[in-house]
Amino acid sequence: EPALIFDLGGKFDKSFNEAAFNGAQRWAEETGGTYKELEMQSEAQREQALRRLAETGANPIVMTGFAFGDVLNQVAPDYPDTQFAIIDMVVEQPNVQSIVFTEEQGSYLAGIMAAQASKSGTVGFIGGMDIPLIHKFECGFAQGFKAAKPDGRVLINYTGTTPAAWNDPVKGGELAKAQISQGADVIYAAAGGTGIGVLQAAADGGILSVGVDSNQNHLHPGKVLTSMVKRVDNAVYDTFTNGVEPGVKVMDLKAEGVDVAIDDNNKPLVTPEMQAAVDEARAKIASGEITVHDYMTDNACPVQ
Amino acid sequence: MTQAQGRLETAAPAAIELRAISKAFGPVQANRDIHLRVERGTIHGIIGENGAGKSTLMSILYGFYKPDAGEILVGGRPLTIADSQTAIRAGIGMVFQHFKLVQNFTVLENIILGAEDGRLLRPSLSKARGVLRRLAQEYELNVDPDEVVENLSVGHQQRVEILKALYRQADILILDEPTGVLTPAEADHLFRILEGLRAEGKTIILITHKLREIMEITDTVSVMRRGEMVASVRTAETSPEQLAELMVGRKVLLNVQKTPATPGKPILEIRGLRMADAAGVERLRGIDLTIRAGEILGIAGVSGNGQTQLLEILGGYPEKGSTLSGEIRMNGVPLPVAGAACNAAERRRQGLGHIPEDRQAEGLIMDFAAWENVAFGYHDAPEYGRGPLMDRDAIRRDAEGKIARFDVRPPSCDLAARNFSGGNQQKIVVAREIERNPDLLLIGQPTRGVDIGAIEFIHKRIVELRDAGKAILLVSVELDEIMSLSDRIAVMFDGRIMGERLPGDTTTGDLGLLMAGVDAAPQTQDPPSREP
Amino acid sequence: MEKMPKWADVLLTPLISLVLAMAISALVILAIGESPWEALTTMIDGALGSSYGWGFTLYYATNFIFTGLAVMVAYHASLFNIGGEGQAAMGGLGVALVLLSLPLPHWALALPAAMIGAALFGAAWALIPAWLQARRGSHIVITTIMFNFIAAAALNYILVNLLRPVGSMDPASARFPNETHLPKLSDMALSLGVEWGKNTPVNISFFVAVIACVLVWLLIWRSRLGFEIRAFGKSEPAALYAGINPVRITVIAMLISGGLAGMMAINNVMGEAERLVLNAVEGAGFIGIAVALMGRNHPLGVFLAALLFGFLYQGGGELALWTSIPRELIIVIQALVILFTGALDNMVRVPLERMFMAMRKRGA
Amino acid sequence: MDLNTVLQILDSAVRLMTPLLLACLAGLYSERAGVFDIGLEGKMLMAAFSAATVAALTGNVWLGAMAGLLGALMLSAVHGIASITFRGNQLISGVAINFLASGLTVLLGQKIFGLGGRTPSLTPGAELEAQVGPFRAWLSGIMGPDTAGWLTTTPRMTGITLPFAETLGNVPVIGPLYAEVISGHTILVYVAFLMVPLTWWVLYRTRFGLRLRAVGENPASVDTAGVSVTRLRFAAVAIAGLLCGLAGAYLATGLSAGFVKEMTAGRGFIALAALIFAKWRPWGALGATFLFGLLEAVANRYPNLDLGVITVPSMFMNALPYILTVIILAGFVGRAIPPRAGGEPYVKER
Ligand SMILES: Nc1ncnc2c1ncn2[C@@H]1O[C@H](COP(=O)(O)OP(=O)(O)OP(=O)(O)O)[C@@H](O)[C@H]1O
Ligand SMILES: Nc1ncnc2c1ncn2[C@@H]1O[C@H](COP(=O)(O)OP(=O)(O)OP(=O)(O)O)[C@@H](O)[C@H]1O
Ligand SMILES: [Mg+2]
Ligand SMILES: [Mg+2]
Repeated sequence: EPALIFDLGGKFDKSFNEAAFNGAQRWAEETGGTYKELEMQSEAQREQALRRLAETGANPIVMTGFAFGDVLNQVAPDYPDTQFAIIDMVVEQPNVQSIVFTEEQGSYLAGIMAAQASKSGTVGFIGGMDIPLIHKFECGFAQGFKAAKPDGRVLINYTGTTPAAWNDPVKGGELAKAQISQGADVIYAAAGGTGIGVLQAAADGGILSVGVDSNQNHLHPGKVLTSMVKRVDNAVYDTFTNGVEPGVKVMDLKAEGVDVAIDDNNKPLVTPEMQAAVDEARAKIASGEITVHDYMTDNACPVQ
Repeated sequence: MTQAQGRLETAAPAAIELRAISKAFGPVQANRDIHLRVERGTIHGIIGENGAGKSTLMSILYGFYKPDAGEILVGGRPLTIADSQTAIRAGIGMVFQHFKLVQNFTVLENIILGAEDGRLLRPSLSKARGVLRRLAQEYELNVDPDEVVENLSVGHQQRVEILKALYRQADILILDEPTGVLTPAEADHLFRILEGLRAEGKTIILITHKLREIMEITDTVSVMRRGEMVASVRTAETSPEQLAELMVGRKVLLNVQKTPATPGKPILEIRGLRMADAAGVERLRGIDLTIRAGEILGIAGVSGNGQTQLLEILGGYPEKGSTLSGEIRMNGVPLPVAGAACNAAERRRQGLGHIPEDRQAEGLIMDFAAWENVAFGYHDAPEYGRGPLMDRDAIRRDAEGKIARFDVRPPSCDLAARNFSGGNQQKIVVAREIERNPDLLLIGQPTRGVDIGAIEFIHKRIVELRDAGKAILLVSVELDEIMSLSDRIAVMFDGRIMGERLPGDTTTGDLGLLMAGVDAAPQTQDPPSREP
Repeated sequence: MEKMPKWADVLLTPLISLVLAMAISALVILAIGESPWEALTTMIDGALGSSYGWGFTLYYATNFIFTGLAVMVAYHASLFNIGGEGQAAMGGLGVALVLLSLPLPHWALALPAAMIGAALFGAAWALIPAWLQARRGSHIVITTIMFNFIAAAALNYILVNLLRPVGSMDPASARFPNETHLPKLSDMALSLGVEWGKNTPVNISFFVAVIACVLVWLLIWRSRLGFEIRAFGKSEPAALYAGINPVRITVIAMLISGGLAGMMAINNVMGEAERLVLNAVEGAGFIGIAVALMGRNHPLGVFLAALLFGFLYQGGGELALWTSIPRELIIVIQALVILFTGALDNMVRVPLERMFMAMRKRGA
Repeated sequence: MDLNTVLQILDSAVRLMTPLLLACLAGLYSERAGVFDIGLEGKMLMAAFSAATVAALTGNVWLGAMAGLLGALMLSAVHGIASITFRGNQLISGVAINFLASGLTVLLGQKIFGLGGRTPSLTPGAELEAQVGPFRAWLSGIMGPDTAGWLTTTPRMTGITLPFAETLGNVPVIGPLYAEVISGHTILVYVAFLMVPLTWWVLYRTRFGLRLRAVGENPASVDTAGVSVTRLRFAAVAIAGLLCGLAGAYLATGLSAGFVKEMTAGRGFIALAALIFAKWRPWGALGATFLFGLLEAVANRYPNLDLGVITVPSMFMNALPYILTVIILAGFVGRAIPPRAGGEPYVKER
């Protein structure tokens, strides 16, 4: 029986925990199987949860979030017969599969689309808590945008420095309004619950927004340009179905790990040129013609 | 009840009649089966030791407390006084021992509070202004209606309280110890007003400790002791001695026995001490005083004329934010008047003892056990512990001795200070400070809230300390206490020493004038005599 | 003279309050359509049913002992320290800096060094609110709350920009050297030949916390300084009269308080995570308030209340892990416990006092 | 910085200050009556949740707002019972209320919507329709589909364009100021601003205000004047609840469209600091909350303040309101004297 552990944000975080949950649900519905799931309550529980699941015989065990990396490194050797998969972090153990996403690539595509959709030449990025992971999204987005509009401008805001930064839609909305007033006409939100306020303010303000992690296009049909989806659901689904292959699994554009979502809700917004630009960039990234810089490698972003 | 009460009964319904009133606060039985009858158009005095239950009884009448049992008749009709609103409607007004004024409201706002005429203030205020002007003329109760209460003197605050009652058209006026805070002249003025009110047919209940006042103004008087009403008599048919005996339950020596003082070298010298409080108001305006070994210097004065500040400065803890200047020497050594070096603990090490004016707020930690309070202020003393730790056994042994020698009742080390009666609380403080054998003892209001028996005892110990060659500074608002205990008397008024007198050479009238800021004998005033 | 016996005051009242809080909690559980009985058994089983559960319960309790003692010491000086959260977070920074910068060869050396670092940083974070309260009269409740926010921001900055190893996504410091890892209670039990609490985070800090209880007891009830703190807390005018300097006592009490809160970091940061992560305190600073109040501001009470909250935390965690009850239920239970034992204390106490008075009257 | 930027920042400041102002005035009533209230945060959160929940279930924001008031009022009642009736510690009661709100909102939200404590977004769409549908159907049965439809299609508050905003817009300075900053907010913003003079008037011009201030300074004076201290304090605590209710409703249904867990994000504490800064006065509250709103608006607009020599990092800018609060409290605006009886339960008999 497989198991899934969610990080502290909880499985309804409208973000990657929820995506993981959706993947597990899909697997359960399709196969009729059952799986165990756990939500973290505190830092100290990480190890507890891992061990408890391993001891009850769950296999494979999938966990979401970089915060598990450290603990998994300690726990995995104790259960050589159990297979683990960790999302968003690299853990080098023989029985661990590390699944990482190239958020910068997806964000790059979102940047391209934003550049096409923007009339003012100014777009915005709103991040949640000011941590490196979110800078990765920011940097990819900026690269894509600048590639299409080299003299355009990206406005950047972070909501805060406490966990409250993930749950402050009021502040998110206000930041979006501030960016709108500075001319931004597409805003990319990578801010958890705060992002709901950003998308709302963008819709109210008559501009476009870009959702994150899950497909959020439906939240404001016709007003969300696209969503940078991170197919955590696919990763979970695959792992549940096929088991764990130890090593690092990079869920990049090529592997359809990240992408920009295009569906009925945003079809009318996606012009043929935009579609063409995205397709071209996607192909070039896949072929290696374009490399999107990953902020995490050197804590710096080539464009600003 | 008593024969005396029987004689008081007349045909007309009494203004107030209390029947079998009882009231307990937790384990304390404050009032027990009280009967009282007050005739219309009379002034009725109530006396009794502190804690006898006078204020409680009156607060019940005013609806502030609810009685546990008993019945109240107003104008002959039974009335359940559930709250003060009922009492006010029944024409009862009360001036509390501790005023119930809002300090940062104006006089006018305080007067209308709770007696407004409508939802909006403006009409009430203008109406009250008119009524106030009329009352002020009628009763000579002048106060500025727009002054903020905290800027008024205590006497004026009391006027506001009386005006509050009159504004509510009180027919029955209760005054709880009104003269404790007044100069003799102010007290006389108050009595004239009360007489005027009586002439109009109003009924007045007057609580006081001062037998002289009872004899002077009341028509009838009741005596309370330990929560019970022990007698009600016509004033004309009794005497101060009889009343005192009724109060305490035994014969009392009203005078202190002491030999003449033999002053030695100066212990405390104060020169040009000035102090302005945090708000910049000058509280002390140049104090010069000398106290010698083996003498008691009494400082008389209405409270609020700088005595508190003087004691605090000498005690080493001047008011926060105040500015000080001048010179203080103890045993010839100059003491810092301000700054970090000016510290009560340091003063104690230099041989100062201090019985503070307010034992409950300053002298004791009410929640600490008796033994802890015995160490309070001296908790750094080497005999009370080793290094940073305290030696409980040593302290308790010491405390047990003090409690025994000072006859503190109950003689329990572990009882919290809060659970001792006022007199016994004071004995703990006095024992702690006197037994340290200080060179200089500051005493503020040593017998406030203390029963007559304990007063005798405390006075005796103070005189003994003097006879042991120590210097004593005694501050008291009780002129009788000052007169009988002091070897020399200084009168404070408005932050100054108005004059010095020897107890044998002066009268209460003379002192009263000084206390009011009038110097009847200018020859001794300037410069203030420094030599005894 | 006392209204009721001491045991009734210190034991019966909180116990009844606790039962009331639990009863209301049961109603809440019913309201969300779950079974209170099942919830209770899951909690008890998960927290106390095995040495494993105990290992976690004691681990959480260790955190709460430190923060509870911190609130308690300040409370005796009549200061309401709501800043335990920020002080504990800063204590974590102190631990991390010490362990990452000093080459400490053995945990026996690392522990005292880390304790000093933790206490110093925690105390420093309490110093400014204390000083502002003493000198400027700025309300310590507000300033300590603000300092919680500021600590979070500062820590975020430091972790992300200064302490994070390059290339790591995780806003966390590097791992502390292996030599500095604290012995776990399970290891200690194993060396005695007993298998106890395998893989639980409870570590030697628990004993440090117990010692801290004793030391705080000595401080408050047996030392001259404690005498001054208590006297000042009961009555500031009296303290002035006795020559106790209010500024000094306020600052000292808050330094001790902040130091104790900071010391929590030896448990969660050094003992459990073995590195400094973002938001490592996880609300233990606030729980400390409840712990101190429930413990009647006595170290023994704090110890017992910390156990209770450790139980609630671990039991509640198990509840959320294995049932469909959301973890927020624990927060509600905590709120109710605080409400009933802290704020609605008189609701239970007054009738009890009446009862005892009536009994005494009848007996007399 | 051109005029337009200034106006936009001011506009943002007005929105951001509104919940602070309402909460601050709530605290003002309560504390002026002698009841300290650090539970403003919790009450706001509860109100935000109740408002968003009912708005999401009925599609009617005004019903939502009423529910918000009720939610906050319930917690006020808890505070009143604990600190007035049972004379408990007001700070502890406040702490408990904050915990209670933070737990209950998610617990109930999860129970009702199953969205992890979030309510559905209050914008017309499938998510909302799923909730409102049954209610509308039920309502149609009672009052017909037209009325029901009309009643259930205002899930959130919309801005009000004040009269002449368009025509005046061309007048220099004043025009844009009126059109951009003053006009176009939701009704609760105007309510909040009107509460300031109203509060002043109630406090200083009415009998109720006189008694309220008196009970916070010296409850015994009120008691001996024959007015019930308990009733007055309960009234004050209730008014505080109502104002917190408005603040919460504004957060969830005016400023954003729906509830997200912990969405008050510390605003109750900032309001409390503003109250002290305001020295417990209504006009001061306006000034203090405007300052905080302005600070946040500026930090939003200039996330990395470039001062030429150094660039202030965003983390610092985000913490700025808290740092400033401490600096303000440190007495650079003079010592604030709280109501004298504040924090003390009124005890007649020991
Ligand atoms: N609010 C109260 N709570 C508890 N006990 C009280 C309260 N008020 C008075 N007592 C107690 O009741 C008793 C009677 O007090 P009361 O104030 O009536 O005495 P009193 O005769 O007015 O004394 P004083 O001369 O000091 O004014 C005292 O033992 C006192 O400690
Ligand atoms: N404007 C108001 N807002 C909220 N509550 C109020 C308001 N005015 C009065 N109250 C509440 O209603 C209670 C009754 O007030 P009101 O002023 O009507 O008293 P009343 O019945 O006229 O009594 P009194 O005879 O003392 O004047 C007050 O104590 C207060 O608690
Ligand atoms: Mg009295
Ligand atoms: Mg009326």
